[in-house]
Amino acid sequence: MKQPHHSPHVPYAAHLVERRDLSDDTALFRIAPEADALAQLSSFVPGQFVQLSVPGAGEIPISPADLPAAEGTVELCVRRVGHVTELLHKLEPGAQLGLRGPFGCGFPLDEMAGRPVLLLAGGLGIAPLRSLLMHLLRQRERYGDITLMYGAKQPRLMLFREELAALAAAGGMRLYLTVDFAPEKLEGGYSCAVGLLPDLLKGFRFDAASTYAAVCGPPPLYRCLVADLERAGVAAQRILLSLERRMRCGVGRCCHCGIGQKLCCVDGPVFRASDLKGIPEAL
Amino acid sequence: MGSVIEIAPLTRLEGHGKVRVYREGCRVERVELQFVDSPRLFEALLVGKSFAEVPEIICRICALCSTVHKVTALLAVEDAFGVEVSEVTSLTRELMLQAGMIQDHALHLYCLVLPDLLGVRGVAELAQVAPELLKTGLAIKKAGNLVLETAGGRLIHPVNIRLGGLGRCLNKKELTRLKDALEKVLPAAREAHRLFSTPFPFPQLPAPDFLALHPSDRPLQGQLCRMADALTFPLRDYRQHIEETLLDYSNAKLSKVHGKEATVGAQARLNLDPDLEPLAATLFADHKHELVGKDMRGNNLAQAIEMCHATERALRLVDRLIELGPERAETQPIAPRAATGCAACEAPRGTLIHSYSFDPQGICIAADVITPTALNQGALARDLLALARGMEGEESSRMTTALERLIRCYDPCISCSVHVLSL
Amino acid sequence: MRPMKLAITGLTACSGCQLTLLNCEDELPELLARCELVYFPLAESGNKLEVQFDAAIVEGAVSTPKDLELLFRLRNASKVLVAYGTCALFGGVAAMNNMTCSRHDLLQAVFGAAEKLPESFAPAPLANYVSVDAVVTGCPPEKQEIAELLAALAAGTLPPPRSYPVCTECRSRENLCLLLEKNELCLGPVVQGGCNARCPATGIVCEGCRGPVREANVAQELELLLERGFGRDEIERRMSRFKPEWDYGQRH
Amino acid sequence: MANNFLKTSRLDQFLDALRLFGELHAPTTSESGVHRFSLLDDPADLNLDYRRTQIPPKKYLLPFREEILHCAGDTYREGHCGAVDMVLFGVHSCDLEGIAYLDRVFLADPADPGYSARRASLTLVGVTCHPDDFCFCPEGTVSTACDLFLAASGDGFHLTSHSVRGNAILAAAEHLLEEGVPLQPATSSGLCFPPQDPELRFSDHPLWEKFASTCVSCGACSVCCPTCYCFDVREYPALSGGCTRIREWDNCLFASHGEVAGANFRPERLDRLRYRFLHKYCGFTPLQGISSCVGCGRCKEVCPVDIDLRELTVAPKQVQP
Ligand SMILES: Cc1cc2nc3c(=O)[nH]c(=O)nc-3n(C[C@H](O)[C@H](O)[C@H](O)COP(=O)(O)OP(=O)(O)OC[C@H]3O[C@@H](n4cnc5c(N)ncnc54)[C@H](O)[C@@H]3O)c2cc1C
Ligand code: SF4
Ligand code: SF4
Ligand code: SF4
Repeated sequence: MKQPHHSPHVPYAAHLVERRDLSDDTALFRIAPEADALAQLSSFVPGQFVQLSVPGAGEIPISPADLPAAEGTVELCVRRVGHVTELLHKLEPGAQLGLRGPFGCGFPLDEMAGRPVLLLAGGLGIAPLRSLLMHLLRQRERYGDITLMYGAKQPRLMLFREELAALAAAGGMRLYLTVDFAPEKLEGGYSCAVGLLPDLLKGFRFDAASTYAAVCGPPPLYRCLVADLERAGVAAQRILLSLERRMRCGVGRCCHCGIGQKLCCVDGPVFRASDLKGIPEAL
Repeated sequence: MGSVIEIAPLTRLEGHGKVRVYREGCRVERVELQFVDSPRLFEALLVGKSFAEVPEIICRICALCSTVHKVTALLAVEDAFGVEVSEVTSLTRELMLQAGMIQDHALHLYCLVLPDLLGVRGVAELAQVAPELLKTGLAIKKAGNLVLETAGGRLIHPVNIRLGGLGRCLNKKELTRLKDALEKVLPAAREAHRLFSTPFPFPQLPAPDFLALHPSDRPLQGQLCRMADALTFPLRDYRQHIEETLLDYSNAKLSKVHGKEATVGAQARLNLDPDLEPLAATLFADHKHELVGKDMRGNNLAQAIEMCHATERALRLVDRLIELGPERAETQPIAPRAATGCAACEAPRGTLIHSYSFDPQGICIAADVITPTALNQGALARDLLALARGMEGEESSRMTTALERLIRCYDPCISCSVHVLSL
Repeated sequence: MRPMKLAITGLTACSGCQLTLLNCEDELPELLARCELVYFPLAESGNKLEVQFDAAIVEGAVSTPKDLELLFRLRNASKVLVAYGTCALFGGVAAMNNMTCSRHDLLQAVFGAAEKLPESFAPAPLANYVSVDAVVTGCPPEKQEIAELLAALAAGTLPPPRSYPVCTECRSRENLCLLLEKNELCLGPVVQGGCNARCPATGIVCEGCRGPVREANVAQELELLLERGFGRDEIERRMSRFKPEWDYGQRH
Repeated sequence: MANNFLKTSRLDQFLDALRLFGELHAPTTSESGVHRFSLLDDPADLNLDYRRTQIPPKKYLLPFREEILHCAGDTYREGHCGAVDMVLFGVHSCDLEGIAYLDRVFLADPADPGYSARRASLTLVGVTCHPDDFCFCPEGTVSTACDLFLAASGDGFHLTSHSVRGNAILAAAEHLLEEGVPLQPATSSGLCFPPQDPELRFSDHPLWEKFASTCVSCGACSVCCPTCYCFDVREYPALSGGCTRIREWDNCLFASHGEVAGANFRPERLDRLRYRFLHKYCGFTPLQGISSCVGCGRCKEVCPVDIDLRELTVAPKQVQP
């Protein structure tokens, strides 16, 4: 829905309802935007992003980690890495924020309907995929098998552990977890491999010819996962990657987020691996 | 038993200093004034630099006085190489000196001295107890700053004034803006004397030996120094008249003029060269009995009067510059040669002397700077002792208050003073 | 809101940075309302050091044992330590000869054969001795930048950095390029912008008072200047005016 | 046919007529000798005999630094766009095409509010130019991306209107015009430098390395380019509470351009030069396949190390071993 009189620059008012620390540097922020913003968010497709303003620090692109608008709030899972996120992490519930969006292209849900979906998340990459997962599970009957493979550096950096385990236990999806190394003992009684995400994929049997793979994680992850997936038989058009770039406007003007001749903010952030072929700097 | 009262750090003045009062019982034995700014050794840094770099580097000796240091250095280098500058350049320089006077006096009087008069710690409390007065002071300062920034291209360490000319001339629009700003604060500058004519509630001090530049056709700049007892000497010979001694307890050197502790600054200027603009002249006439021949307790009042004078004079200069119109900014070409040049200006806190020697390529081989605070240091130490002695037996907190206030009367600038040299 | 407790002071410096703060006439009342100037000898009496400061704003280079002592005390007592101005950041003018002569020789040149030379070592940036949380560059800094910093501190953040050279603002202001058009020794291409190209705007070359820009192509600037007939000595003298050490081979 | 010829002797009167349509800005020369567009108070300041201004007219539409938002208390509000009716007189064809290109970027949905407000109040009057060695547009290029174009001819100008506003100007200046010999139709209009093959950016042309090591990242090329519009956005809190968000010209050759927390997608200057090449001559979504270079020659003239990316498009020379 378009708001005819609202300037594209001006964030809608929003406030912080609740924050939940997920790890040392990552927290889940539940944010309540004003009604007009919620109305805009009703068109949200998992994989799209919003521009979150933290007054005094600036604006950053963040992919919602849930399906916004459901309860009048949006969940953003944000890691503290620099200028804006630093201030965000200092805020208390009730703090004023700003929100614009959603922007960009999310996952091609209609196309994915009826197909098995393999979600591959590395580290913070779980945030946008959690949103996709919620959608898939909500419309469970619309999709084929759902599998989530999630890798983190260490057990304590594994986000949404309990939640994901519960979802898996409910039976709607298969869950595979892995950590790069495990200095502490794993608690919670669910299984978790030690190794890298591509190792998990290696032993995995699935219907590669019809599966859609959705990948999100740190840049180096993409390169090997795309190759592995293709080798396993997933066509490049069905490998969906959510990419991250520097963004200043979210609407295709500031020109920082170019990937080849495409702009991450309007053509992405979800790209098909096939569209990125021949763009050396993409991955 | 001997005891020592120490006031450290000295506050509400530029730089790092302290005072020690040595007492034997309640008798004051001696007073030590220490300037402990970290030495930056400018005179040594300048050696080996090209003549063109000298003014740009030396102005960084002190931020409060950067304009007057820059102008003095320009004049000294130009003196060495025989460069004459245009009228517009010269007027613009004077305009900046006057503006420096306005802003510096306003800062000192309203932000640093006024807290003494109202019995508060500093600007922060001042903003609470006397917000209007502080605002007035800041407004005057801002007008001076506007002139400095517009004419100098930058407020502190100005860039637009350079050897042989100007980077660019001010245009009519800018000058008109300056005129408006100065006119707006003239009434406040004129009234300032009322605040600072309250008598200083402490004992009388020894009569000073005033020193200032002899009036010339370029106000605040000159080639003759004049001492109160009619001793006048050409600047060129200043080394024969001013001698410096090193003190083992201070990073600044003590200067004496013919064995006397000279006193420079606003009070000295008004005593020696009362060539004032009309409003300031009236003020001076009204306050003559508090100033002429009087000790440094009157210096803040003298500064207030000078602030009015400088505002009027700056207005006149602006008018003249508008009348002349911008000239094509022709900077005079400079041909370096082996030479020594020297120049002096009246800085807000007194006479400032620069002297440089160059080799045939224009590389600096010697530099010497005598700052007003260095000149005043002897008189200040003498007055501190006199004041401390005059207050023997009084509570030491009252004494330290009095000593600090006396120091602020002198408006010392310690950064400058710790750069003194013999080569 | 609790006012911020501030320490503002200078080490080996000219007080220009502190004065710049006092020159923010328009912002000063607001500033005084939001900050408690617990330690600010330039403008306040009755200063205290035995306090936890929200921020210490320190001007000047470190060149004496006293400087160091004060710096350590402030570092220990402050949440945020700000290197305020070019001297604090790069050494500044006092350090210009660090690479060419010894401190002792300089002291002797000035204080002659005095019994006791003042204790002093080569002026160095704060970061050589303590960790620095925020910086404001410039000799002197721009008023706006210190006002921005204080406002950001009050808001619990820091101002976002700029990272373009003087040339960018200089061209945008439609100044005459002094390097290309007048063959003058301008350091604009390698110097941090943010001053709105103050000097070139008045027809004076950039003397580099804000220190190197993030990605200074020093080697190319050197080549450019050599090509234009300046001597290597002169170039190095000019480059080191505000920062003694440059890597003249650096291209990125 | 209506009168459409303006004698040079009546130019001053014509300028007065233009003032009816807004504040008149035109090419002048600054105190230090720089050509620029500025407010024309005195017609004597007009300098129509200029080659190119240092900064193109984009400065009126996309100021170097602009406060796009203010946040007081709780809510963000749009900054003041500062749009006033303005007539920009004496613009060369390349700059007109530059504006046309920016229009495609900033007026596309959702239109940029500041840009569109300023654009709507801007009247463009073009004029014939005389190319010099830096220009590389085809001789006689005439842009129609303006309200009115003045084609120099003999002792005056042929006026052609390209918009309703242009017609209104003609009507307002009717009394100053006379009949002239009919003009030849404009030869061409549009972008001068043909779109390039994106693959060229990975050519092994030896100039790439040379450019990467000599570019001083001064930013002049983008600042002065009529079609460079990359911007940075930064936010500054105010002492009195609230904050301001500004937008400022950026340059793709700066290290920060492709930087994110913890990584840089264009870490080397070479990567960034390639990015510039791609954006200038190949275009991004949705202007892919369109070159944005209008041939004004500014980048070449202002670059302190004489970088001209167009040289890369000639056949790659074999690198000497
Ligand atoms: C489409 C998209 C979705 C994202 N989703 C998430 C998410 O769900 N959770 C999360 O924690 N992070 C996410 N990020 C990354 C997040 O935007 C950055 O971590 C954040 O911008 C860092 O800003 P900063 O000011 O704290 O860091 P600084 O490094 O101080 O950044 C300064 C400025 O650089 C820009 N910047 C820095 N890093 C990035 C970046 N990676 N992407 C874009 N701009 C950047 C910002 O605009 C910021 O204002 C996403 C990025 C994109 C592009
Ligand atoms: S132009 Fe250069 S010297 Fe002048 S203020 Fe800016 S950085 Fe400093
Ligand atoms: S790339 Fe260069 S020549 Fe082309 S439009 Fe931009 S500045 Fe002009
Ligand atoms: S003008 Fe030249 S040197 Fe400057 S950034 Fe552009 S290409 Fe590099």
